[in-house]
Amino acid sequence: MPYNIHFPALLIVLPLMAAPLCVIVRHSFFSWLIAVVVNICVVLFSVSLLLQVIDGDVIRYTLGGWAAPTGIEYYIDTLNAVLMVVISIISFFSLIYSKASIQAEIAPQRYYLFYTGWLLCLTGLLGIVITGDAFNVFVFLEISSLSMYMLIALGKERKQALLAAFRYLIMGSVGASFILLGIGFLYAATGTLNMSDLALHLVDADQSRTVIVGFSFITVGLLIKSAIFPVYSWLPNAYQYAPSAVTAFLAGTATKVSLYVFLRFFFHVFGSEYSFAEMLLGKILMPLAIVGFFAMSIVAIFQTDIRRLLAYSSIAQIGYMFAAVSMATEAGVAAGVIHIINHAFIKTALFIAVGCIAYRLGSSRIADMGNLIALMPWTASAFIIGGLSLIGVPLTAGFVSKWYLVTAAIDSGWWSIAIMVLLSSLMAIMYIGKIIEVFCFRKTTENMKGADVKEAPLFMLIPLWALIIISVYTGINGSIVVGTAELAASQLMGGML
Amino acid sequence: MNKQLEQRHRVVQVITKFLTPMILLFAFYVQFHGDFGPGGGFQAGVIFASVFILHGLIFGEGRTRLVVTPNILRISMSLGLLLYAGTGVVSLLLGGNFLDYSVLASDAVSGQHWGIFVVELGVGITVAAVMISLFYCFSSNRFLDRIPFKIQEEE
Amino acid sequence: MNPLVTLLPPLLVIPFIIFFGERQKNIRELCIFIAGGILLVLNISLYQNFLDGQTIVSGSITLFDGLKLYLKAEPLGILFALLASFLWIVTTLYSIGYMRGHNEKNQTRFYVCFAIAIASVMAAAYAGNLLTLFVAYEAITLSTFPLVTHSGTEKAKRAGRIYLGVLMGGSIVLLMPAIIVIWWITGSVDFVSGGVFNESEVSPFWATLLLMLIVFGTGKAALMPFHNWLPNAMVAPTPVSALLHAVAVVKTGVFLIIKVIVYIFGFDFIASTGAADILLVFAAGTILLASLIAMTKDNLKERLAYSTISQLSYIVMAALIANTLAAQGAALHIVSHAFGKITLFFCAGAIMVALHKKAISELDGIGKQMPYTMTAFFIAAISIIGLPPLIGVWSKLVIAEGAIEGGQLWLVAVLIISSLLNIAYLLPIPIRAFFKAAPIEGDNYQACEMQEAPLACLVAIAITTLGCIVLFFQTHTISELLSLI
Amino acid sequence: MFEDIAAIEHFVVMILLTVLIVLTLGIIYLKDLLAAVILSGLYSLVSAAIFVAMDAVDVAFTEAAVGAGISTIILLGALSFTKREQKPQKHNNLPALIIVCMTGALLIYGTLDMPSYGDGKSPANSNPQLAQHYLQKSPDETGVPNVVTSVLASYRGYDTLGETAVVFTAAIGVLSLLGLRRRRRQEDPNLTPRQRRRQQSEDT
Amino acid sequence: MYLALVIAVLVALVLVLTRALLGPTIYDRMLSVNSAGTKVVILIAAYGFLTGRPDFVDISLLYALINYITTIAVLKFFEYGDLGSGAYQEDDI
Amino acid sequence: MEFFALYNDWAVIVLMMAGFYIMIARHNLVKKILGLSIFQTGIFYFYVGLGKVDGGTAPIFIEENEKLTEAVIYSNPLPHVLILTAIVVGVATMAVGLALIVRIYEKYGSIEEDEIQAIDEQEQINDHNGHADH
Repeated sequence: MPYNIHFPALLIVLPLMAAPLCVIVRHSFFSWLIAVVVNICVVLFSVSLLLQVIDGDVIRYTLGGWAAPTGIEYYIDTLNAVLMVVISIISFFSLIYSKASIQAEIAPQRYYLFYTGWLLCLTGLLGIVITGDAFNVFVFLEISSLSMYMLIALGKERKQALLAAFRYLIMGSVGASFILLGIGFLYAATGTLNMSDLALHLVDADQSRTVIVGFSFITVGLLIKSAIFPVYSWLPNAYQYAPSAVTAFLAGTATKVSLYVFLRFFFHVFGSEYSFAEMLLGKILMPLAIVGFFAMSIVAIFQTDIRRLLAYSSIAQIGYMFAAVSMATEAGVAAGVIHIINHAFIKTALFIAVGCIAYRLGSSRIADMGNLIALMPWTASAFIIGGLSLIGVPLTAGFVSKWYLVTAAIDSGWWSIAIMVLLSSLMAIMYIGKIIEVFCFRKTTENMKGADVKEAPLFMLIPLWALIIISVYTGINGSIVVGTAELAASQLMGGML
Repeated sequence: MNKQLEQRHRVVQVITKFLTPMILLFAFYVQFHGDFGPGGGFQAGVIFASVFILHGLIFGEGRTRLVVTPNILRISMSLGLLLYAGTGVVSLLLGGNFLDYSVLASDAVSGQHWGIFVVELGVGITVAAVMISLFYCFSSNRFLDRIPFKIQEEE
Repeated sequence: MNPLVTLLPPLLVIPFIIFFGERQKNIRELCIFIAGGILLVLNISLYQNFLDGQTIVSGSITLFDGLKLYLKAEPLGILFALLASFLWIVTTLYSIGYMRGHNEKNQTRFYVCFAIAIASVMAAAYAGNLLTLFVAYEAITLSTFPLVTHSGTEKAKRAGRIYLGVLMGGSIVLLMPAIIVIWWITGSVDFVSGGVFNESEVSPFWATLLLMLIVFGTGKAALMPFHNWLPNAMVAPTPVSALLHAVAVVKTGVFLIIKVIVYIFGFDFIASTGAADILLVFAAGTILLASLIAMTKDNLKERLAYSTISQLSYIVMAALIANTLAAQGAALHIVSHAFGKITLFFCAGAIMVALHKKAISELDGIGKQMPYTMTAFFIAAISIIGLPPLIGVWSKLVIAEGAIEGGQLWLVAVLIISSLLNIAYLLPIPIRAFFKAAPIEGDNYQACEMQEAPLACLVAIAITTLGCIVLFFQTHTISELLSLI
Repeated sequence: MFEDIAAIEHFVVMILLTVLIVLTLGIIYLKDLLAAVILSGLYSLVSAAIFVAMDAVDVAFTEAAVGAGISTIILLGALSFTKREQKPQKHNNLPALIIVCMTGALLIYGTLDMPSYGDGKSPANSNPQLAQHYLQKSPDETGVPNVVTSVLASYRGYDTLGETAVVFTAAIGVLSLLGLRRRRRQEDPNLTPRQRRRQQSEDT
Repeated sequence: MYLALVIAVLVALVLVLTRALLGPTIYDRMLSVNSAGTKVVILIAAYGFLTGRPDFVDISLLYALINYITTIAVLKFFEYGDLGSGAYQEDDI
Repeated sequence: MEFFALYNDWAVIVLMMAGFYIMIARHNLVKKILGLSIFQTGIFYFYVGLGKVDGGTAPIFIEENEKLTEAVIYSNPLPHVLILTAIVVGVATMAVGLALIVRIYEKYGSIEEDEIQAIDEQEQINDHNGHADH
């Protein structure tokens, strides 16, 4: 028996078991240590899984030994393997960053709860991604959501964080309920819950109104969860007020995972033919996505708080991903996946940088960040590199995604999309340019003069620069990401096994 | 005043004391009879917790805390989850897939039986501990014990 | 020889600049000189190697999907690199005088950004394919952005915003899709002589559109209506205006256009599809319009900026005529305009350092105070106008020949009119300086005394002025090189 | 005979659902949150009865214990920390109403094609690999007569692991928000300084 | 037989419910909810026997228990505005 | 029979939508949570209704029974299992939501969303002015 056959199960169970362990240990340092060690294992497992499936194989791991439709199974292909790698790496770096950052943000006696919540959130996100069972998605979605609400609300003195968490809870619960309802309709139509099995059964049943309604509810639920344009309202507050490590973690993973579920359902379970040709999903999503990235980029320009600015930029970026995916071509999906991966790293790095700045400055208002390039050169320059990547400057990861996005749009004849994407980059230039200008050419403001502003601690800079290096490396040597994404897309479009 | 209040609730207190073991018994019945009738770990956990909730309601949460301390809750809720996941890991170590109970005993059916039993127990422990701690969290945090509280006016 | 080595001197000097910093200015600047010297030597030896018939190519980095970054020397690039590296030394000399004379702050940052910009220009010059050129183009934008906003005033920041917005915005919104489309149609972004397009693949309409995307997307070429950043960027310190906004930055823009037309589209393709016809009108329009605007400007640097816009459009126009002769003329004009315009900017800066004067109307009679400077100004102005014995004449001549060969006689008319306009807006300045009496009132009683700029500035001005003259006689070397296109 | 029982089942479910709708209206309109909470407790009890009528005894068990028991108690607990009164809300939210009506219409549209209630031949109830497999093979494969238990703990044991984790997460969440320790009371003028100090020391 | 019982209980349930909804005071609601709970207990027991599953009595038992606890909780909240207080236990502790 | 079935379906939908309406339209936070639980209960009926088989009985095997000896029909156990999980998820969400409400009340002194929003906006304005003074 090969040693790595149980990696899929261990990937989920390790963080799941580490969470109660943290509660038992109830010690701030050791719970952090547990979390980090487990996270390293998770990174290794997920990388090993990715290496196993990179040749186009699919791993199916039956849980409880019951064969697929009867029991629950893990279904691992390139798409979710690569996402697991991304999630675990981002979690790892944010976790290292959190060690120093939570000192300013969370009461010491709650550290262990923080790490427990973190591990549960990680479990939830990985669980959503790895599973091959529709209902199981819902269960793990709730694990991740609940722990996210908690993590967001953990901020020490921020009462807005509580409200943000509550709003997220209401929106998230509506989304989750819709997904649950949608899965119910699919179950009514087919009698099965396994995704691959659903795909087989839906081929016969796809004209039925039950399936149409199930499809609609799942769509709406996932759209809420992934904060696409009209239903994004929970996101800016949540990102702004959550503890900075949490924001970094969520920005890189939460909405991406919803997007993954979206891909999984609409390409894999329903099949792109049904989702996009018959149900005209593309026709509905594309305008939303475009309005989303446009409007949100504009809104971002006018923000005075740097975290909020990045939050709106995140919504805009989600618009890009949806626009890419809505093309429903292999190139489009590949572009979407590339952007998911690249943006995850970039946004996490940016939020970590912002966290470092806020850690020293005690403020996240852009106006207070004058002359930061001299005060905190490493942090500020990391932020600038990340910002350039967001714009899509060559040699950064953002360029690769934009390149593929535009190529995919042109390929499928959506010239207008290509133009829109590029025009909205202009706005990215504006809001990033605004920040760069403050960093480099504005003088330190009066109310920041007294503060002892110096370079962020090394423990924060290491994860920051690691992520920046990753994103720059993927910008220079993009073929790793691109190759995997293209393989993932072709597997996804190729339908079920 | 305190004395008076105590007198006023004597009936409920006595009934509660009388009910407590019966409810506990019922909880164990539901836990271990769940294979044969309705019920299972989750329901049993809630019933088990309801004993302490009832106790807390009648005798004051402070006193329930003396019986079941927050630390016990914290540890037992973790242990329940660990028990469940641990069963899975044990079955994994014994050569099955994760949560494949068939390998737990000599033959598959009794292995399943054992597995289900242990797993339900884990669920029961966690749920009971969680429910009690929810009750603790949501009750009487505003007023310290032993400090006379104002009875809220009826509007 | 690997063209990559040309990136090294400007990049390696950065640690030294930072290390010595403000404390030991002399050593810092010495380092820059050494680096500049090495760079020039490297470029010259590259040029020799190239003449010897070697292929000069660097290793490549594959980005994704077969897209590569690599450097490769070819005649246009070598010419451009030589020009930039030579002028870097001169400008450094000049900026020593200027920056110290002007007591600028943050000089270290200035020199670092400058060095990065030069490295990027080298990369642009030797870019082996369009993507590499694009990357270098963006790098130049980014590294010169801090130079534009150098003074940190509100006006400078506004200029910086416009700079970043137009250059980066244009390149991402227009140029990048053009590159992607080229990649998508032909599967290659390499520079190949004769071009990579063939007529069957692309209809004239799309070809025109693509060319427009490129020409307008190259904001650095400052073709109207994308010229606005250039006058605004004049808030930068004069050495920046001189080297970057007369030579390196804007020339990278037109260089990109020339390279695209020569090596991506190919003359035949443009001729047969007529893709350039509309753009020629734009270019011609810019030449005339910018000249006319220049006449209305009183601020010396702004007038020079509009003059630059006008002159850049010569090059764009020449490139768009799309034949070998015109392309050679375009390349020649890059050189001639570079020497001419840098001299003019140097002079403007010298006036500013010495007399703190910015407006043309204040220049009356300063010929007596700054005779050397104003003489140089006069010579350079004549070169720009295109009179012998200065380099400017050759480039205009060759462009005109090219236009005739291309059958675009009206462009010759445009050239002539614009030369007249050049006279109208450039010559009045030295005339005022030399022949008008200085205003007597006020505290200008010293007006008769000599009050020249620092020596370093004067030397720099002298070198570039000499360049204008010497090159008139040395044009054959350049033509020789260009004939290898 | 089956026919009769089925009719009775349907009838009971129908009456109870109507009761629930009335209760829901009560919850919507009552301004007194305590009354609303009491009604929601009753709601859960009645809905548990419906689950019994729908043959889902385990669900009924859980719903009674959780919905009527725990939920009511934590709702009361939350009320005891906050307010009992809901502020009267003047305007009726028209956009919300429209969204709700559209969603409802979509749901009704979806149910039109669905197998009717109680249909034993529906895909869900006749799937040989899921529903039928559980009903036919469960006693042999797991030795547990309560099929719900066997599916819960074995066939879909992984789901239940997730469920336990959800409960655990909720506990962690509530702990982190409210804390198991005593927390600061609303400022009470009657406190002696000593008591106040003690309180503060316990708060952290 | 059981059927009649079921129907009777349903009718009683509806009657009690009107009080719960209309009840002017909270005591009315409390009382009616409590008795509605009792009705449900009977209903389920009767229903179990009606459909031939007498083991459903377990559920009735649980309902009775929960109903009791809930009522206590509501009353306690009502009287003290607080669930866990035990101040009157002073001398016990 | 048809009528019953249809009525039941629709009643469930009405319930769900009533809960959904409370969730999005009421400003009171506690009401929102109540709405959520009603909405979810509606979904539970929907699921459990899927598994109901006419004339069937609870999926617990009966060893001997006089009435139903021939062939006992059992209802589908799978929806029950799913709903058990969903109920737990529901109560978990509710607990976290209520805990948040308690904290929100502590900080804002209100559990009405519009009031809280007003407080927040007011504070933001104050904050802004405070910064502008510098």
